Amino acid sequence: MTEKNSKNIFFDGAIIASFIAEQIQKHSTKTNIGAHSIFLGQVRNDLIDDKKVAAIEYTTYKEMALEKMLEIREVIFDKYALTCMHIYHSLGKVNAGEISLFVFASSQHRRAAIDACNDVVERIKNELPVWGKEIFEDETYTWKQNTNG
Amino acid sequence: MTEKNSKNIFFDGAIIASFIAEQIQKHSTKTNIGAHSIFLGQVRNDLIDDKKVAAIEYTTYKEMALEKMLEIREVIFDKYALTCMHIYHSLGKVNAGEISLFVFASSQHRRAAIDACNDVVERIKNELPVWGKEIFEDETYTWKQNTNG
Amino acid sequence: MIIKIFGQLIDVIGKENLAFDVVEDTNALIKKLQEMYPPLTNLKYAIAINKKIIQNNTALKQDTEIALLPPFSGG
Amino acid sequence: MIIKIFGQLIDVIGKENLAFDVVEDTNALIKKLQEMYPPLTNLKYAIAINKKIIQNNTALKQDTEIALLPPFSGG
Repeated sequence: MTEKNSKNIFFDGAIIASFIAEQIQKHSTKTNIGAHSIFLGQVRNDLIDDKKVAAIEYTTYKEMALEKMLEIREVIFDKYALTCMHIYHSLGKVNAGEISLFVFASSQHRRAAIDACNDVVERIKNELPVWGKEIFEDETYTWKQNTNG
Repeated sequence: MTEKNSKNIFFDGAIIASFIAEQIQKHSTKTNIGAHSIFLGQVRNDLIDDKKVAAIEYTTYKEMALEKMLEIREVIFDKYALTCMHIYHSLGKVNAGEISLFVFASSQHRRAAIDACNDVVERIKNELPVWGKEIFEDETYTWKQNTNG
Repeated sequence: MIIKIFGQLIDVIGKENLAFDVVEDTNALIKKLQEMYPPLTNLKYAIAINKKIIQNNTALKQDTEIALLPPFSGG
Repeated sequence: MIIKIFGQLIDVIGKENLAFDVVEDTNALIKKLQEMYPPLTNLKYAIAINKKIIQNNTALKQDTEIALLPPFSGG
């Protein structure tokens, strides 16, 4: 388990655009990269039973999630010719319109970055022990259910 | 042809990270969006016959490219349930490590944004009349050839 | 032993860490939990033992790390 | 008529806008271009008429917008 791989993916609160820009900018020194594929999950203000979602509050089983994330990283790096991959997931409250998931895969040729990014997003949604509590404008809540799309 | 659709996709020089951040930030008011898929093409310093690529200089047949881009937009919006899509391609000189293509697709659920982004990138590479001249460190050049990955 | 509780199961069980007398295996655990918290019978959840989701009945010890995981909804 | 030249074909033809006596159709155009610029024979390129790539022989007029397009390499 390298230092690079054991890093924390969790982010306190929303992921802000300037942080994403910094991450992109950092890669300009890696001149063997030809393609970046980025996925951003944004909190929607869905209507559920006539109530509007104002925010999602995320919690995790952190020790298990970080262990799982290492497993996912290994599978992905074995499967695709990636140069690097960075993943950030919010914990705590993220308001509608804000970003809660940031997946960033880079490779020499585009296919690897695009396919790896897509694959990782599916695995994060299905395999990472994270829960979202959808908080309505009136402060009541419901537990988020992930869909397949 | 709406104003929105007829906009110029071309960008003078490299696409900078802060511009990408601004574009992401703008979407925080569209709270029906749940997913953004972004593709960034970055200029690689490939070795070709022992010479290193220092930059790519892009040219286009602009009138045809913009017309083609409108066609592509129509096909993509018919095919995928997108909220919006933005495309920027550099013209002129872009140094190794800098970004020359920025595709940004957004949708309510992730599948549409991811699939549309991927589809658009392939179409841009195959259908858009743009040419890249790979300029070596010694200022000689070769014409870029697109690969399938 | 302590059972870690997550997501909507916290609403059912009322706490994030549930102290529990040691039981032999996960089948016995599920049975006892359902007796104590009848709504669990109708809820979907997985059991993680030492941070891995188990598919089959698994032996438990005093220091086993046990967690109840409702369906994930991250991202 | 004026033929717009792009990409590596500019290196072959030496200019971006090539003035040309009107010819009847694209087959005649290709033939004449290859006589004037023999390296064209070995190069891959498409012809766009009024901003659309043509697959078949197409009639030309004085004001037809004609362009020679080598393989694209954007992105």
